[in-house]
Amino acid sequence: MSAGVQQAAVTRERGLRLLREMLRIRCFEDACVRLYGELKIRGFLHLCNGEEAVAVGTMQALEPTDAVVSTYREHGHALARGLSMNALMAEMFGRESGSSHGRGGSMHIFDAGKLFYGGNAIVGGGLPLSLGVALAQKLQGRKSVTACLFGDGAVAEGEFHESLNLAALWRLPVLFLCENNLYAMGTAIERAESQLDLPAKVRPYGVEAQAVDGMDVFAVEDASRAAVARMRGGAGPALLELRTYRFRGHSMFDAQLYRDKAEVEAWQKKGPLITLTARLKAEGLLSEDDFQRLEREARNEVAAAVEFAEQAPWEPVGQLERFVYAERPHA
Amino acid sequence: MSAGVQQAAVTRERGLRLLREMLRIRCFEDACVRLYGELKIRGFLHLCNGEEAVAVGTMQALEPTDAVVSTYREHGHALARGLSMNALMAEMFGRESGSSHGRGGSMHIFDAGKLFYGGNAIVGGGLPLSLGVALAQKLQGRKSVTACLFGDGAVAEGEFHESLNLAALWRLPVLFLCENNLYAMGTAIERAESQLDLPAKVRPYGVEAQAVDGMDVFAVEDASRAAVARMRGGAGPALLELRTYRFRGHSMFDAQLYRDKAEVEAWQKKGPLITLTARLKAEGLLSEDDFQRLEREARNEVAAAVEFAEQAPWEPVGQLERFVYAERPHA
Amino acid sequence: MPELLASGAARAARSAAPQALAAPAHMSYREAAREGLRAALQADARVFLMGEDVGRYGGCYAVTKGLLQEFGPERIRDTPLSESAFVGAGIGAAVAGLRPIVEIMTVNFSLLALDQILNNAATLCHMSGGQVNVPVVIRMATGAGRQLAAQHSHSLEGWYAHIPGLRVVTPATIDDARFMLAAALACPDPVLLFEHIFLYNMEGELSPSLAAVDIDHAAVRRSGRDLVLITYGGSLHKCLAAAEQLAAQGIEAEVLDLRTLRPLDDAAIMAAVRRTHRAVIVDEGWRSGSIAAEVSTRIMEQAFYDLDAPVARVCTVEVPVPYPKHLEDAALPSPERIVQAAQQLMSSGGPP
Amino acid sequence: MPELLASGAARAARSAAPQALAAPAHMSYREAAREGLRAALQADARVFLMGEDVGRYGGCYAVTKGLLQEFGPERIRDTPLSESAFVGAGIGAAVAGLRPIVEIMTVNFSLLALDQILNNAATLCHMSGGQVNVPVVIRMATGAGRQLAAQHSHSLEGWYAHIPGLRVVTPATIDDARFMLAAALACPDPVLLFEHIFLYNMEGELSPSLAAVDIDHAAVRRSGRDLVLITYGGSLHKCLAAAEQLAAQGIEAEVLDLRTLRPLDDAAIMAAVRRTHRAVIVDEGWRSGSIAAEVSTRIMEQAFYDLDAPVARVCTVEVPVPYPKHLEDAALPSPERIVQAAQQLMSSGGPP
Ligand SMILES: Cc1ncc(C[n+]2csc(CCOP(=O)(O)OP(=O)(O)O)c2C)c(N)n1
Ligand SMILES: Cc1ncc(C[n+]2csc(CCOP(=O)(O)OP(=O)(O)O)c2C)c(N)n1
Ligand SMILES: [Mg+2]
Ligand SMILES: [Mg+2]
Repeated sequence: MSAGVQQAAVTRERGLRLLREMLRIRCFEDACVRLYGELKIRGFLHLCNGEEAVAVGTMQALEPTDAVVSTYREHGHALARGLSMNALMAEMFGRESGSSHGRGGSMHIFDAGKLFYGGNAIVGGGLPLSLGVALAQKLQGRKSVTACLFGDGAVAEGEFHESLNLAALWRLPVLFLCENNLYAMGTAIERAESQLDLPAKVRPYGVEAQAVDGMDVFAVEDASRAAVARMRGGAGPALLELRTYRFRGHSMFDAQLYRDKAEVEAWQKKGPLITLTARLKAEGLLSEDDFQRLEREARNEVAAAVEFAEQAPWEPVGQLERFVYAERPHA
Repeated sequence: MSAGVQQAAVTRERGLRLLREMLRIRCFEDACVRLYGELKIRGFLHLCNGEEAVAVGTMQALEPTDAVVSTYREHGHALARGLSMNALMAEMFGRESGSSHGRGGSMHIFDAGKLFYGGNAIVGGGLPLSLGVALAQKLQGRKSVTACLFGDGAVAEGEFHESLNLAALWRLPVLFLCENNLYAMGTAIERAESQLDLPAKVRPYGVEAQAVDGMDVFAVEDASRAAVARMRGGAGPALLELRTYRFRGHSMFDAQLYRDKAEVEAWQKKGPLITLTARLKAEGLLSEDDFQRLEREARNEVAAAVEFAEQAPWEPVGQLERFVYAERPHA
Repeated sequence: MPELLASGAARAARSAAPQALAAPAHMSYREAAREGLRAALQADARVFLMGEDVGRYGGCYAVTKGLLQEFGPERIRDTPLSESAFVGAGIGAAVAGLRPIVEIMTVNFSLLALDQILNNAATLCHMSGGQVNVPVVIRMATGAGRQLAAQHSHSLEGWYAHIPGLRVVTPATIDDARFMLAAALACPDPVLLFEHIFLYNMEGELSPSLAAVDIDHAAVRRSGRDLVLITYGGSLHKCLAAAEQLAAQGIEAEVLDLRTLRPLDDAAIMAAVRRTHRAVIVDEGWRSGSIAAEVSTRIMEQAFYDLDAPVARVCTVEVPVPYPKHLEDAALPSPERIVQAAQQLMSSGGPP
Repeated sequence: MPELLASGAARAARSAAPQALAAPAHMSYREAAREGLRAALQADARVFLMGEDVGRYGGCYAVTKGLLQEFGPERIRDTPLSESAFVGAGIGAAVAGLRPIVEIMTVNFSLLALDQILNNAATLCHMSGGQVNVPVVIRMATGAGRQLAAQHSHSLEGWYAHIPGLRVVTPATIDDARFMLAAALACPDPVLLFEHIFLYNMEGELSPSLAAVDIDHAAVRRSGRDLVLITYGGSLHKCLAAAEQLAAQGIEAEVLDLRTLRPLDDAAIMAAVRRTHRAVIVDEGWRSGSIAAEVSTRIMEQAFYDLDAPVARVCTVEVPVPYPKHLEDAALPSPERIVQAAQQLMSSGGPP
């Protein structure tokens, strides 16, 4: 699918690095399920099981000076971007040590230092924002790009159209990353989009676009790096459609009446972790011991993050009205 | 430009009918300019001089059971749709006998009996409305269509995108009529759209689309009839891009700093009335006498409408709070 | 379906429709809302429902579960994520003779459709000089309290009540959840219907032999001579709880459920003030510019000399709603904050 | 331009910027607003302006005429008709370190960007736990009075004042038109700046040697002992005219210009009420849910016992604004309606 993209070699180092990142995400998400059951995490919780290759592959292509704008299904993006897992888990718990001071929860993870600008629970709401971040990068004469993640559901929103047009018109360095998991809540993409070939829809805007196997982390990384390289060279915005699947329900309240178990199972067989592990093993780049170790490390890191979150302080109620207006002196 | 469209014969009867309609519109608009100067008409006034062929050509294709949704630049559409010129002029004056009871003025001409649903001053605001009218037509099992007029400026709005997708997805009988006069106020389309070939942008939605010479009333009529016929046969929505030009300023407040006089003059030479008259004369279908008579008739009709409006009553101030909620008993 | 909707048949279908339940029934607010939808769909072939995930998913709060199976995809229409387009389509369908019920999942997403609601739904009747009516019902979930954080916890129903041309209703009881929709559909004007997310799981009895409610009048939900708690929607139940606590302290609070935020039932509000001479308004909107401000101001204007003390408000603190439970609880009106406001009110003012 | 904006250079550019005019000058409100924009663009290279027709057209109310020629297309950016996208882009650019001024032609079109304004501009700071500030200024024309009919005559600034996280300012004088923008840009929070369409042609003197104004305080525009007219924006001048008429009848009205609708300057409001004991609030929003209701309610809450009569409101009648002049005039606040309200107020109540 990613025809024409330069493919980087699959080495042991690269394979293990990507696998490690994906395992961290999977373990984090699985822990969230358990903690939701224990009422430690509340509110809406959207997990990205099945979509780890998208998070890890795309984030590989970015430098620390690039920016990221994400959605409510952003744990994976945040972890792959390098946000602290402790701060993330504390945010899930709503504690003061959380990445957003506990104010945001699962849907609103921020880290200004990492140029990770949320965590947006309005479908499509991050798209216009990403234009502005990219405009600032451009006007400030930097070679940075802004990666904007959104789901297939967002494509039907007016903001998608407005944002693509403006990005193309002004040649803003936005890398649009559409995480197409085939469903927006219970609405299959066939019932939401008159055009299922997203790149075909997007190219007439003057946006370079390409579909990528979102279950193959190497393909995702290669395509992302290629797009970012073109953009740093002065090309306009680009879009990648990352074809993936969400293994769990939309949120913790989803009875999944709208899809067959068989469909889920078929996709699980194509899962990004299973296929990556199998490939690395087949190519002799990963042993079962390696895998066990990586998984153990991920589990330990998550356990430590849970412990950190459990111990983290609650913000005093007396501070309720903080953060409505800026506190820091204005530069 | 309208390749593939069946061309109806250009007869004297047809030529005169179209010319008459276009002259009525031109005379109406010119009278409005004068009346604005006399302070009889107030508020925002948007004239369609130069765009008469679009109004007349498209409306020819509709039956009385078809519906129309328009914009603030809608005098021509309303006249061509068969609304009473008296009621229209009284509306300009804000009189009780106006087509909207005087409440709407130039931007909000309505005639429910003629299924003419406004007159909308929010750019793009009529697009979603037209979906619903078409949905009702479809669910009621009628073979009717809804014509939705909008400008090139509306194409950048999110509602354009949402509406095209939904119309295509649900195969709603909406005939999207984009009146491309190259400017949205002072913004040339090159500074608003990353893609200038509108049909190319629209086809991926699954909407049949075609550009038409909007200065040629025959071409506009032929293309409109062809599209409507396809839609009555069960085809999904269609879009016509009607390439035209606005001879006057955007509204009465426009200093026209954004375009050259020469550009305007060049377009005026291609004007729909000049070219139609010349062609009919060249083909021996119209004499100078015919033309004089048609123009006189149009002038007389407009003069009578002005007289009607002058005499029409003002609504009593005591009725200020009418029409906020429905008055008629509800069926 | 097309045949059913064709002229004449609509009325026939309506008269043949099953009657509302006559026997009392124990049900949840969610079930009552669903029964209201079912009854409306059965009663009038012009009625259809559209919105995000109303069909296959069964509604984001499971209100519409089963309706797709019962009424089919023409009348239970899943829409793409295009709030402006499908709300506008509902308005257009209403203009053209249908009776659409449009569901916006929650009020939080209604901002994307606000232009259609204000500049079309609320305005077409006026701009057309009364020719065009817009009998659309737009239903949305509203409110906070489930730790959904800043973007998913708005209470903007009071804000919508600012707009002439709209009617705004807020069912707070099982009866209203069951029957307000029919009254809204019978209204020739656009009606926004807000269901508080916290009520869906509430259970209760449907009043026996009730077959309809109006959407014009406020309702006294509890009598009391000492002060009146004026409220609506999700806050009603907080007020009733507060009234119980106050009663234990010897303070008898009347509880007035506004039910409809536009137009407000001034007569009922002033009657309550004249009975009790003291009022607390409880509302989940942010305090500044809340509907509570409007009610307070009308009392000032119409019943100033009946007041023994200034009218008080208990609203949401002016902060985007925070995620952690202790902070969310502190931000929202609570029985405790209501009791406190009532106590303060009782100890202030009084006849000279 | 890229070089100018690069780190460090911004501050240099600012300190090198020409100083504000020191000498008094006669100018229109439109010119004052333009001078404010010019000064802001000169003072800080991070400032840029974007919106529909701000460049080549010169602004729909001719405020920005000439700025494109002076500052070039990178800093005076014409946008497509995409309110949500370019307002969101302004928010994003502010987050990323610039100081955007976004122009929405008129408040009527701001509904299309409301999600961005409420759910992003007003909320990012909170949701991020204070990490992300949004120093964007969004300016719009507001108000009625030019026969623009129902969709083009909204006064929604009071509505925006409901939203925590925003600041809302309403310059009503030449001085404020000239200098409020700088104060708004200096503020680290999102500021909405509303200019009433009727003021653009108003002429007057810029106060001599004025170089800055704050956006925190209301201002007494006329002194008077008998009652206070509380207002802002376009209605200020109607209040001043009404005060003149009242003075001729022996009634001395103070006129308080709120200037900022969020946060309201409670201290100034209560001080005025304590001086005069009677208040009329004048506001071009629709009456129900107007900012006038909020002001009235705060007076109820904070100065009830200082009132000699209930606070009155003069607002826009609750009808979408009609096109004909006689009906539009009747719908909007007018000096006549203000005088009448004041007279009624003077003849009611009073010390027992
Ligand atoms: C504007 C808006 N409308 C509706 C919702 C409710 N909602 C939350 S997520 C979602 C589905 C989005 O699907 P998609 O964009 O494909 O992302 P995914 O959840 O599949 O990752 C919906 C409808 C919302 N948050 N925002
Ligand atoms: C949503 C919205 N934004 C801005 C405006 C102000 N405005 C009125 S007409 C117009 C230009 C529209 O251009 P186009 O759609 O091409 O139609 P034309 O006037 O050329 O017929 C603008 C910007 C508006 N009415 N609505
Ligand atoms: Mg999806
Ligand atoms: Mg145009």
